[in-house]
Amino acid sequence: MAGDGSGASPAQPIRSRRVRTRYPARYSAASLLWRGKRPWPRIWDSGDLGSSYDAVVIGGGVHGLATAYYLASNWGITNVAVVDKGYLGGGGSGRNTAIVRSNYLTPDGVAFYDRSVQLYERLAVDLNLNVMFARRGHLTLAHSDGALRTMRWRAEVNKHQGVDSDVIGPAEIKRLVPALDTSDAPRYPILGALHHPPGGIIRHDAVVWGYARAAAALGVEMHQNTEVLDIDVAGGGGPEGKGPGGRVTGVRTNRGDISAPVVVNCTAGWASLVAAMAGVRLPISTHPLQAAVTEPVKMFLPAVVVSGSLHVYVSQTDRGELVFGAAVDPLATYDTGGSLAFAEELAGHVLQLMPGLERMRLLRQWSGLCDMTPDYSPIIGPTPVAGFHCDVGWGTYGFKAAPVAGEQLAACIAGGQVPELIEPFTLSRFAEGRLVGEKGAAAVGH
Amino acid sequence: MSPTRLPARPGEVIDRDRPLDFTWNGRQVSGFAGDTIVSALAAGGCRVFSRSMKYHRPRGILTADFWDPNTLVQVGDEPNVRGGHRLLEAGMQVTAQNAWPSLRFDAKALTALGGRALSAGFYYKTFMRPRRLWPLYEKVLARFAPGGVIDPDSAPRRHEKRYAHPDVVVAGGGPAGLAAATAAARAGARVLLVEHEHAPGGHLRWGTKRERALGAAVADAARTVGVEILTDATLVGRWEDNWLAIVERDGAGGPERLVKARAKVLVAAPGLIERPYVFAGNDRPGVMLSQGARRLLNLWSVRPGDRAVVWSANTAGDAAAADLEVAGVAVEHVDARAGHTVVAAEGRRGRLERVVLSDGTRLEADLLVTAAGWTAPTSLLNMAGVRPVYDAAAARFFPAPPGAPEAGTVLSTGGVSGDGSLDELVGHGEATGRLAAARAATLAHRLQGATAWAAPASGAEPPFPTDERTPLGRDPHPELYRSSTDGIVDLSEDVSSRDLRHGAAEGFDSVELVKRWTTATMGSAQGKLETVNTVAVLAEATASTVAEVGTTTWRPPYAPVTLGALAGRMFEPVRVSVLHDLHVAAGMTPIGAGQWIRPEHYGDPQAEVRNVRANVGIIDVSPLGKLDIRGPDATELLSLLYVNKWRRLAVGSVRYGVMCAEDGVILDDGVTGRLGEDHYLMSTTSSGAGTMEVWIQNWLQTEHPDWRVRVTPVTDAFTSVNVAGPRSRTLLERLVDGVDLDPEAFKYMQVRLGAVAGVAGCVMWRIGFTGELSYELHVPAGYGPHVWQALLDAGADLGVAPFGLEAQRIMRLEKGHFIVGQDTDALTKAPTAGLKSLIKLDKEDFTGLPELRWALEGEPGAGGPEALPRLVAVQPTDPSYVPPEACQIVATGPDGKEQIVGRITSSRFSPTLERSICLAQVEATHASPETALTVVGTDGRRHRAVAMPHHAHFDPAGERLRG
Amino acid sequence: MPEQAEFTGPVAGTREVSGTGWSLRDQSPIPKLLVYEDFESDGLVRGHLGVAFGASTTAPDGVLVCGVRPGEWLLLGERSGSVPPASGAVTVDLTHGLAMFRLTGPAARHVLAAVCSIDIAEAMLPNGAVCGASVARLACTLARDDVAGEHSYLILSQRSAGRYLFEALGDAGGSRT
Amino acid sequence: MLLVPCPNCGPRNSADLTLVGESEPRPDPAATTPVEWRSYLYEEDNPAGWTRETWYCRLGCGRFFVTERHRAENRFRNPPLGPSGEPPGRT
Repeated sequence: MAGDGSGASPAQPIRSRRVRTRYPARYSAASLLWRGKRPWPRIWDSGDLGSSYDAVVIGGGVHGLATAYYLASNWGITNVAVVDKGYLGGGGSGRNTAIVRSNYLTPDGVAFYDRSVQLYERLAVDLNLNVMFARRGHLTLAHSDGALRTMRWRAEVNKHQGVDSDVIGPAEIKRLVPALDTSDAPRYPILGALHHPPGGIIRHDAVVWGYARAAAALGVEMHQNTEVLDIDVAGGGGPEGKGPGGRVTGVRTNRGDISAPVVVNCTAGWASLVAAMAGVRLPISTHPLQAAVTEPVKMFLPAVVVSGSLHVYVSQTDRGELVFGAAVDPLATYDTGGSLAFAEELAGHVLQLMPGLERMRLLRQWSGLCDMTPDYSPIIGPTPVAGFHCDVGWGTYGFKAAPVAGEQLAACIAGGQVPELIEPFTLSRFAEGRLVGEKGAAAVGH
Repeated sequence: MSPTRLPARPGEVIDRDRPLDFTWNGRQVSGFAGDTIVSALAAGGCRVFSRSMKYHRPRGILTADFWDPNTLVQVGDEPNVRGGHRLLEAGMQVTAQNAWPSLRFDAKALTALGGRALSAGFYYKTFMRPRRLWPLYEKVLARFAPGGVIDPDSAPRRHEKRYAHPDVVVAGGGPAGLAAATAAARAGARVLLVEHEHAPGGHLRWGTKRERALGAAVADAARTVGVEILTDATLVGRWEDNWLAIVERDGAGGPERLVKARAKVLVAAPGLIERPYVFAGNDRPGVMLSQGARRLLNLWSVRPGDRAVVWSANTAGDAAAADLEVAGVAVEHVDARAGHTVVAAEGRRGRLERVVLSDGTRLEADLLVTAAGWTAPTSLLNMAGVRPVYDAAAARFFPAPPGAPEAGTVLSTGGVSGDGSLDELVGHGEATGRLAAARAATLAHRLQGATAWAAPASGAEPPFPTDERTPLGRDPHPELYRSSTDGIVDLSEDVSSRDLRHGAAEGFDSVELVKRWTTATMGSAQGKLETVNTVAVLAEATASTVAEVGTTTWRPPYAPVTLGALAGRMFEPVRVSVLHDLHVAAGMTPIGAGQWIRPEHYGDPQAEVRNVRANVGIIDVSPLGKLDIRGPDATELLSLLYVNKWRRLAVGSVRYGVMCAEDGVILDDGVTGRLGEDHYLMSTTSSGAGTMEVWIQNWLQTEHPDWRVRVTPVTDAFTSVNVAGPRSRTLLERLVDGVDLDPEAFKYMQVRLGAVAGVAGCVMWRIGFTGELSYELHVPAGYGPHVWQALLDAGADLGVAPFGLEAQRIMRLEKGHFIVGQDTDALTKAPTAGLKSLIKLDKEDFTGLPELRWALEGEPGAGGPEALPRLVAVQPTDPSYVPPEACQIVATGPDGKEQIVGRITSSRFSPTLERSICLAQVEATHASPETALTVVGTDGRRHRAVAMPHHAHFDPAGERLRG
Repeated sequence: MPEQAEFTGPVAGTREVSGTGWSLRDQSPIPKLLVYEDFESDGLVRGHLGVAFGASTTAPDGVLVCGVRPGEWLLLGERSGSVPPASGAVTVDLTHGLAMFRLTGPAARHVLAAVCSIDIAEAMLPNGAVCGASVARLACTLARDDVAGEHSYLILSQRSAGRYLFEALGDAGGSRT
Repeated sequence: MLLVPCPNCGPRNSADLTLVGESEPRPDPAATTPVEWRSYLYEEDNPAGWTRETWYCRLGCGRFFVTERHRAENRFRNPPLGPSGEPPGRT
């Protein structure tokens, strides 16, 4: 019931000029055999940093690259630079657990993520790079009647929006994932689950590379090791002409200054810091989210399994590894050193779900940074500084939204209007007190 | 296969008097106690232990230790066992992994194909079309997944953990580590030494006679001074303030144990890991590192070959050549320092036959031993923020620039920090141990002084000593990473140097990118063998240097840890009422509610409802949160916490209140009674009890520290029992002392103190969630069972019976009472729940006041109350249809499309009204009484329903509870 | 109290378990009184009771006075009048609200170290020390109270979790050394 | 596991405490504006550097206290004075 429909009128890509991508070499099985051992052309090229662009995207992760790609492919805006202080896909894009799903709670959220799943489904073909989307099916387990109620809430909203979700019982869960303990012996027995067949996993790095390669083929420039040090704003009410009421004019980087009428903040983990450079204060607190992977074993886990109340999600990759994630660390920090407590908690909870896995070994753990907003929903679209757009605050679910966020933000920048799909997620909702109800899914369930 | 066990040799670790039988791929074989799986198999002539992940090439022994990428095996139902480390046990069933379809199958076709198309990242470039076939491709790819087999039904074992707080932890029991531990212990520190292998001594264990003797001596010295030595244990991680994770393996493959240690000083002495060399055929069985050859020979008396080429760039390689000659192996010693390099290892069917050198020389051999240099395992130091720095002259990374003192509480010694003679290494270790102990003493003094309950620290704080150790030297070493030919860089991932070079050419030209593209360093040893070669190949491909490319981030754990060890015994606190055993005896069906286990019902919840409505029932509501609030400013506090007013509540009365967060969202609700002028008992929801205590303390301590009020959680101090039903007063009259139960003397919403069944100090308040005449008794918990039984006994003729949570939920729904968190959610502001009249905007302050003011009065540009959804009672037209909770309510919107306008938040079949009843949140436009609503069932069918005028479906005037 | 009403403790069945070098006993029926510092005159109660946060002392009548939080004391034992709370103090009877177990013996420290994350070495938790700690992931108050020179700890938790705590401690006692 | 310098207990495992959040004064509820109030409710400085924050010593002394932490390096400074009047130490 959030989102009162006020604000900008719906803006779909009205005058989309779809541009044909010209790859230096197309990928296919035939070309793979034909080329044999000869090396392939570069997947993207980065020349010298220019002094002016039509748009500068800060952050070479999956969101920034998708935005640049759709600006170029859907709107013909190709004089775009993507700048990243490290390497492409080195932030959250390369650290997440690569789960894709659309079984959200609010109609706004469901519509948004459903569009993302649709885009993901054809991404391999669109980008001519196999992103290996494996539609395994997605199970969110309920261990209490409150959680079961929330699952049904999500399922019913999903169904209304035409998204395939349903609540299933322990017998059906056991049939889908035999390794799960569906008896009533565990401390938190499995009472049911939200089953979402379209959900699955994807090769996250491939999505990054696919967008980068396709954007590069359209003329977008990728500049790695290029750190934004400041953002130039004129006419704003704050110090140095920054802040609300101002207009962005460019960015300063460690490799030189760039003038640009449009600057897009597509960072995760540094969203507050980049926004502060333009004089914009965000409702964001940055927390590490940890993940871990086990040694590989032969396939035994056919679906993505999530337990909200046990704070764990697990899937098995094509390589046979189990990939785990957990809830965000409650300690707000920019430190990605991770913690032992995470691994302990995670292992404990996984073994509650699947006691037979105790001999599996954790091989590696890592963490990424998540920008958490008060309503567990992102901040997309314009800010009080004209020309400065945000695509931030993605919390723990940014990866699954990248295609739709990039597509819609590109439409917002190029079309000059806030598209309907992202209208509920603009920054202004906080000052106006109209938060998005996704938090309900996380907070309800006593 | 021919047996290769040598006659008994000095220094061997096997017990030839204890032969052990086991099976290898179903075949009966044997070894000795003290053997590892690999040494026993090698002694029996086994040369191929696995097939490689991608190309299915045969693989043999490389390092003969934990990190060997080629000897991971399945043991019974345990996958990925380190065959080079796990000790042999009788009856082990060992099978090869990745042998698909079998270990002996010569996968020529695959290998040939691999050469052309299975280059790194090939899967990203194909299988895109047709889209619908991808799932099929994916299934085939998944069959190539490496690793063993897990049995999800294997029986769980008991795991445990422990904590430790040593002064000094030494990671690594080689000569330097042992010397450090001994010196630290001598200086008075409590020392824990963690050794990865099965015995301390490090590389001295497989060294010369003199080295073995020294190793034994330093280990003995450490034990003598009281160092706690954990063997077959690994320090797997280091986090802030030296929080350490140590995994103790149980030698025999039993459950591992996790030790969580808070060390004051950590000494990292992990030694060095030998690095493979990259050349054509470097993964062929028979190509071995010098450490591997020496371990096989000197620990287990296994001769690794008959005719060996030893290609050596250092003394370790020279020693291997000498050891092999002593064992009767024909050795060709090729000196890398003289510029000779290996370019190919050739052979057939998984056997090495000849070695090709850079000058074209071809040497017949069945064993090639390489000694190309070392990798410093700086993981632990990296986790402490130390960046590894490359030294080209020594051809390896070091944890710090030459001679840099180590400033903090993480020190390093031994091979990881430099080279030297054994005496120099031991001397550096001792100096490190003394420094560690002295720094730990300073920190212990500070910690004792700062910790409120610690014994007072005696004397002045000892100074935190500076690092005045003489740094270890650095031996020059040639930079040997890749030959002029391409070979396998990562053996566990089957990544070749060509893959890396092509990856760099395609644009994956930083170490992190090429790692992701090729998966190099992502395998079982997590880069310990592969990282530096990966970096070197990339440096070569991008015309830069090893130093410029830098190394990848080492991530914990240092060695893999079983999930069982990490989990330990499950510690999930469970809370039960003192009446729990009585409920069990009464046949309760339990339900988990947060940490609590409660009776959901005792057989028939509908009958329990009818009994309460007709007679009298008792329910255990002990989990209800209770806070004792005392002091002159107690009223002030209540006024701040609740949206309603409290100043006029008379002593002896109770009042219902709602608390909101600062955003106006309903946080909790409950009843609070005034027991005395400055004394209240507050109740909260069961699930909110803990949160509300902290919430209240936060307001008191941070916003109003001057208020004179004490808040004490007393939830568990009372057994809370609600006695409900028309005959409840009759029942209580038989048991209560000191309280006049007359309806005029003890009215609805009043509180009294008195005795029940002889138990004094009971708080009674006359309230009821069920809508019946009812009394809530709060009895000192230790006497709860007594009172509960007394109620059942005294009321037998009145039809008294216990009722559970489910009956209570039905009755509260009949009465239209909402449950916070079920009928409200994280965005539900107080006006939604029909609390408009309760909210007193004229109060000076209460939590959430501004938001509630704007919600009720409107603010510029916002909707005001009409924008908020409403909680309404709903009755389906079909009285037998109970819509499942969370079903959606829809209506046709202005665009003609069906829109969601609300949802059912609670629903039950009411035995009292004999029809279905609901609460629902709906948009205000659909909330008026008599509005026709459409409820969508879970099967998609539409059901008609109607919004009701009151929340209460039953007795809306409340005559029964006031009776 | 009525004659027929027996105090029911948190533990079902046997109220004492033991292993090699340790024993664990349920002492929940012992009276427990929470005493707060006086509103009006700061330090009055502290002066009266004689110990600060983090420490304990045994009063002449045998009551153990524990400084459980700053300005808060827990008085454990049947008071015979020698330690009345100061006149201005707020007191709350928590006899029924807390479970209390005594872990005793030469191996007691080892047992506790398996489930308690704070440093319980001699210098860090000497006899008489009182602290708040997580024991088996449960918020507890820990008081070191040696008996006849033998290591002994009083461990107090919410009463409702007492049964869980008792079992967790007993299990820890069975761990390998 | 970070050690947090509790002014009463001394250094404790961070798991024993709760980080409440950035310390920010509460606007006067009678006079505040929606923009000011919601800035207080929702906006954060969230710096990758030093910030003042409130902690709750959940398992220890039960007290709320304010300290400064570097959010990129997880170091504390200006720790409040301990019960003995000395700053709690850190290891």
